[in-house]
Amino acid sequence: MRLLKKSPTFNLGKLAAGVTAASAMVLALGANTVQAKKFDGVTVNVMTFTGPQIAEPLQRHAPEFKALTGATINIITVPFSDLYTKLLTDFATGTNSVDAAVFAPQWVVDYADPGYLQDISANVAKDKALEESDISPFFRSFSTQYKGKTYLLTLDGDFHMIYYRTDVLKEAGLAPPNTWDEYLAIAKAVNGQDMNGDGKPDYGSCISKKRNAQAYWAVMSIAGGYLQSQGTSQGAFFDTKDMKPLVNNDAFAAALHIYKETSKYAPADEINLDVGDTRGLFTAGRCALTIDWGDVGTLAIDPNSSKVIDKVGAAMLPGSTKVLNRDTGKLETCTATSCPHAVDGINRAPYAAFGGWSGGINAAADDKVKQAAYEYFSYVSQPAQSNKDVTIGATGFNPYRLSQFNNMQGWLDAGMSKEAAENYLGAIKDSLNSPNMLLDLRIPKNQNYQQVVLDTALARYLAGEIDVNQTMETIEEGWDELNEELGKAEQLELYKATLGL
Amino acid sequence: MSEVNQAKVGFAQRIDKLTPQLLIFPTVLIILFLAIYPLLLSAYLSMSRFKLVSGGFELKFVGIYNFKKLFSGSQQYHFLGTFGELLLWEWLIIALFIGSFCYWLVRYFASGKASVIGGIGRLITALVLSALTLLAFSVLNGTGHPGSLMVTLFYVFVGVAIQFFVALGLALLCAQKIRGKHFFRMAFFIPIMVTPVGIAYAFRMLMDMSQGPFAPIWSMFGLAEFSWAADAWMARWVVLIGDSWQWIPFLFMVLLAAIENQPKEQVEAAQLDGAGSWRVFKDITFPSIAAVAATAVLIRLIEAFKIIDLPNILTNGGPGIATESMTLHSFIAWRTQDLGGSAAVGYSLLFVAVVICVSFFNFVGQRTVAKGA
Amino acid sequence: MSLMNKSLWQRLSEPKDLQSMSPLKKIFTYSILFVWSFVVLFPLYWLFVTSFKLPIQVSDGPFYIPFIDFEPSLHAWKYIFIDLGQDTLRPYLNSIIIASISTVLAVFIGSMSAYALTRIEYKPKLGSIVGFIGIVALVVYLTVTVGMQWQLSLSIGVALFVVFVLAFSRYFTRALGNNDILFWIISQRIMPPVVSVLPIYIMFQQLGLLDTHFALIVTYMAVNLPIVVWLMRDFFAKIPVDLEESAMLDGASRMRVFLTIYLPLAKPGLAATTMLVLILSWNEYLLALFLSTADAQTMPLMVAAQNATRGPQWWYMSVLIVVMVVPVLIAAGFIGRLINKGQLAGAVKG
Amino acid sequence: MSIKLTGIRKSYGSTEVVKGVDLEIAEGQFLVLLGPSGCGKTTLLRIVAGLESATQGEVYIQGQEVTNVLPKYRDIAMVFQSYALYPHMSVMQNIGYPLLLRKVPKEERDEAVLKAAQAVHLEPYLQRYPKQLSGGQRQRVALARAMVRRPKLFLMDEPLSNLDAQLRSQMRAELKHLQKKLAVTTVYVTHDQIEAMTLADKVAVINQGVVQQLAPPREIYNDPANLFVAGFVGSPRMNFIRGAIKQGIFSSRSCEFLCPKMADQSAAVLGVRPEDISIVAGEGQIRAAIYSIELTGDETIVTCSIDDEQTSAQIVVRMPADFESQIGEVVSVKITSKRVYLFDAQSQLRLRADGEGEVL
Repeated sequence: MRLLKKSPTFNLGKLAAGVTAASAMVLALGANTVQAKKFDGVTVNVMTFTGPQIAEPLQRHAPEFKALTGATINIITVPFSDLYTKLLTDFATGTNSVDAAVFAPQWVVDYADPGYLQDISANVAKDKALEESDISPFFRSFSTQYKGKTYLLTLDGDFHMIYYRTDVLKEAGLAPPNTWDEYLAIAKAVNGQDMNGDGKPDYGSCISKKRNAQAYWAVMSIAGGYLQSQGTSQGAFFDTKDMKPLVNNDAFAAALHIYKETSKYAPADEINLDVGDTRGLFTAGRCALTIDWGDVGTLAIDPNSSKVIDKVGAAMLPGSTKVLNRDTGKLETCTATSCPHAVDGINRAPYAAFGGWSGGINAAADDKVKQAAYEYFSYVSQPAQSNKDVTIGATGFNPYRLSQFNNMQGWLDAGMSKEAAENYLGAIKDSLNSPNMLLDLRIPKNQNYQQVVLDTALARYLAGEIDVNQTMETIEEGWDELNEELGKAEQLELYKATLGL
Repeated sequence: MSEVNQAKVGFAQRIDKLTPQLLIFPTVLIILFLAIYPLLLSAYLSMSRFKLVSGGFELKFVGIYNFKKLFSGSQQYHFLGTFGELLLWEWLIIALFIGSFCYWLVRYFASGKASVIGGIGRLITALVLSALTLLAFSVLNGTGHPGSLMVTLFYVFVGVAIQFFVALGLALLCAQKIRGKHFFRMAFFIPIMVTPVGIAYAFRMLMDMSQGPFAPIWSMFGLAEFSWAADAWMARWVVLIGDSWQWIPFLFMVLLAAIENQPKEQVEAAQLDGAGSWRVFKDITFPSIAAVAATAVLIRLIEAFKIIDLPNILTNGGPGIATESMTLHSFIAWRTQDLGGSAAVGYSLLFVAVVICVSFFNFVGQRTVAKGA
Repeated sequence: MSLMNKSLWQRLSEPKDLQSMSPLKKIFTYSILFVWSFVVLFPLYWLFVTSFKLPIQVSDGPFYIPFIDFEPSLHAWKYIFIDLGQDTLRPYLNSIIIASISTVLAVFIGSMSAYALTRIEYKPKLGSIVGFIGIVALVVYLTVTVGMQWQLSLSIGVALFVVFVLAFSRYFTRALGNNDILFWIISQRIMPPVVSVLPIYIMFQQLGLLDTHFALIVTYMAVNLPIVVWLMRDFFAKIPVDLEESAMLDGASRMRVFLTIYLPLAKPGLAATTMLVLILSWNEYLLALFLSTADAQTMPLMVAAQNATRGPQWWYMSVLIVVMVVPVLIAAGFIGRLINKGQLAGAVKG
Repeated sequence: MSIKLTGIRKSYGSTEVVKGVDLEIAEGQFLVLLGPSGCGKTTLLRIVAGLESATQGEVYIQGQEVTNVLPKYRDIAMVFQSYALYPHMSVMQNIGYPLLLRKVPKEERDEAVLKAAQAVHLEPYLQRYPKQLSGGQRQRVALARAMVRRPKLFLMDEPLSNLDAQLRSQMRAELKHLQKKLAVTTVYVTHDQIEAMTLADKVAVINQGVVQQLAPPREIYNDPANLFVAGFVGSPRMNFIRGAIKQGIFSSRSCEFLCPKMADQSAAVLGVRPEDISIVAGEGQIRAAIYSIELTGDETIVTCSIDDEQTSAQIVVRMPADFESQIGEVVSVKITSKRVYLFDAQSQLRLRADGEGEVL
């Protein structure tokens, strides 16, 4: 803008700025009695995706935080699909217009490795108000740490569960599904019934299958039970021996088959539904089953949009009675050795898809700004704020603190019935406590593995362009190519690290 | 004239002499900085891999790797498409097409007016058209699936053709003596004012078979449980409808202005001579608006190659990759930091678009200009 | 010759006279026009009513007419204009500032070149062009890679170019013509924005101008210049050369001729071009997405942003799209008036 | 083909352009509609063609009412002022287009085109496009296109107005010749009174949407019905002097003229053509001062100022080529012919002596 400074209009602008500054000073003098605060004059630009979810609570807490500390929190929002690139471009080109951001913990590898993110291990250790021990261990470690250091603060707990319509299943005399075959059977049995009293037939199952959206998480939720049986550290994406993708075997084929089969009991345009659409359908009472994150639980009690208040049950992701033998690539029936964590012969691997929105701080920001940013995230995450936020559907925040699972009162205040709350929180607790939890992929360029290769192949599979075997070959080939490109050994090392090996 | 004045004149003259440069320099400079320089940088980008390194990023030169991937590597299905087995009759039609391109070339060289540049230009045009014909037949037949290249060409050619004819029809109707001309004119112009992102969302609402405004009609026809989004061709057509809705107004306005500007007496002379409406249109109106129409179509062609918002928002490129245009292809690669791949797709698009637009400009546009006026 | 005995078919299919339409044609014309009006207006109507719907009314299937089959609510309008307040007005204002300034600049600069390309013959030497590109590359290299201050490298570049032209230009003989320049300008429009957005981003980042109005204004201006040059050239070409010559004999400079004769005479064309460019910059999404973060964010970004993880917020989105159309409609109303006035016809026919 | 117009009126919005015109043209006649621009003559022609519909009144062709018949059924050819040539067609195609529309076979068509082209001397230009032709050539293409299909009626809208003077007189002769040869009824619109005089069998002088006089050219010239016709026809135009008639004498400040048979009139105009007056050495009726002298070659046009009620009124005198004088010289002008016209200044109508055609 230096070029423009000579122009008279710019001088006018300067004059105006001067006047504003002067009047601001007068105001400040008038308000002299107020004590100077820690972060007076500090402005923190926090980027996240456009609300109301996630952005809404962040915006709501900003004035409170300013009153407390004097720091101005400026929430900048961009569309979800552009957040990753936008942040990366900002960091990588040294623009650094963003001081802190709330994003997916999966991305931490891409951001932390080149040193864009601030290591906040020390802050967390000192921070009493945060009550870190109250945060569920999974969200404390997977969602925040990378290579042993803490880079993020958890604001939200996310993993996949299934939701079912208690009334519909009860009427049909069916129990919630334990295996994916049961899931299909239920979907088939209730499909075509009128589930919301509008006289129109509704659907057995609604799963977001839209391309470039959230489809690739759902397929891993199905595949998890077939792929991973030896506990969290076994991993379900690659063989930890040689980084061989686990996508071309009978287990994955079975998952693909089920994934496509659910479409038979789904809306015709399921292939074009993203998770927002399926949530809308489910809360409008049009689906009996769905796979989703914790959000559905709170959205279902929102009287503005929900027709299924107190008619929703949540459960851990179903599993399988057969699991993959990684040596042969074939499915084998569960035994005590092959499925040490199986219950009633059913192996489940609840999928920590996405992992929950977390806040990270730009390492290149000023120290004072970094400090303010940390304290802001801490403030939002503290039980006083968070325990209320997680019960509101519009926040997009899902429970991640032990106190949130154990203290029922907040949920009852939010309008859930006791039964529903127990069921909902129980499902979350069960998933979180599972020793066979399936971790999301968190190696460099995981976006390319999942959002590009896996997602595109799935979309083509659903569209009928390629069959099961071609799909699996395509994914394997694509992942192998990425491995080669990025260095197979390094990727394997990092993959093992995320699994705690 | 006094001395002072002469000095003034001298100065003014010098300024006046510089005016030609002053007039054109801003444009040239702006385009150099904001078009040529990015273009060169992108060229380098398309031949490199983007890598994040400590404190910044690094571009690793990889030569034509990114292009190879698109044309014969793991992204071939995505860019060119999946090839089907060609049947004999399909080969014959392809041969016919290629033969006619060759004939066109030969005729040019035999005409005696051939120049080196003209020859090279036509050769490139013929080669690209032949290659596209072959590609079109291999990916559009029963067993093949078109990639983003062919999908883009579908949007461009079919879309622009439909938009042109609808716009022409509307313009002809509106050029008559009708009541409420101003209303129709204004109304028909509105869609272009709506932001493409908004149009895409609006069409998502409208095309919803169960909640959209036409839902009762769909269910009347028993189509409530039918989804256009699950069918590749239906989805492409829906994207095309949205695109047409947005862009018909542009062609409509240009053609309407052209029709209203044509000399009235020519039409009257033809009417006196006994020409009916169709003859008047074919023999008088159309030739007189052909030059304007060619320019408008060329502008539209250029914009059509860049279609992104509609497929991105309506279907995210699905089902499969059925509705993915090249710009969307490039954009998706961009989003996952595959900058090299993204730039390679962009450059391929640039090449195809330039060849087609330049060919259109030289072989269709110029002809109408030469004949008209 | 039976002039008066028309058959029924003739009565229906032929007009009474040339100023009117035959009954059949009338029916055909008006029915098509009304059908198309519906096609054009219905999506907008739907957006409009959706902006007054509650989420539950949207998801419960189609409701058409407020008060009759659903109770309209102002909740979405309230959210956009009161709850978001400043966050809506800022992008709105940004859009207005960026679109209008960049349009005016693009139209003015583009018309200048269009006029020059119709009336002045240029013969740029191939050698000068190559030299110029080399110097531009050098400036960019010095700024981006070596990290020199851009003001400094730019002045070095300008100095070098002047020296270069003065010293060597007479040795170059191969020259291009106006049509080459024109086509070169137009061809810049073919480039898809995804290809150029990263380099542009880096450039503005180096200049420290990211997320400013300036960056978007300059970019939109550059993107739209080719269209302006192209369209305006046609309009200028239609203005008789006599007018220019007579003004020049009266003592007007070229610049003055351009400003006082060509621009006013080409008003209809200028209006149409302005309209188109205004619409293009008003609605642009991709470049805005990358070049702005918060301060310079424009409306299309805001519309796109209403697609949240909970699904598109149709009601908010509808409000935004509707309020986004309004300024353009108003502008079109004003500008549209100019388009119909055939001032040129008057000048030519006397 | 004969044409009859009865009570034709035409309005555009609230402005009435044609105000009740009755006209009749006999078969084979050449009718010229003469009038200043904007008088409604072109509109009248377009109504005959069917390009415009009359607001009121009827059009008859060959005795049949065609008021609401489309132009294509009227079998009319028209030559437009702008020629309305099709720019994308060659001369050959332009001329042949009406035949093409009538689905005339190609050989026959080509033959007819060639014949028409020959008639207007266009054979060498058949392959050219209109923009490669000169104004006169274009005009001839338009003419050829009009006559190629041998219509029963020719309509021409100022076809010669875009040509230079020499070409115009040449084309005039050709037109007249062609029209007589083809014997096609022709309606011709012009504001040029020389064209009207030379071409017409009958002239209809039109002003402000009303036919002022319909008569053969000679009669229009010699016996104008009113002030407008008198002034419009003739070049240089008729001289008018304002005054009053009292007891058989027309008198104004600069002029006295005896008209014994005329009734008294308080405001009258005396009109006399330039060739009917002369500057004389002796006594004349008009006193005037010489204002300008123009030598045209075979004669001298002298403009003189007279002291009239209107300030700076002028009269024009035609004098032999050898006339010499000085600007400013006061001379007397004498009326040398019996062709002197008197008009009522109010109604503008011709004043005639009771029972007689002549003034004197």
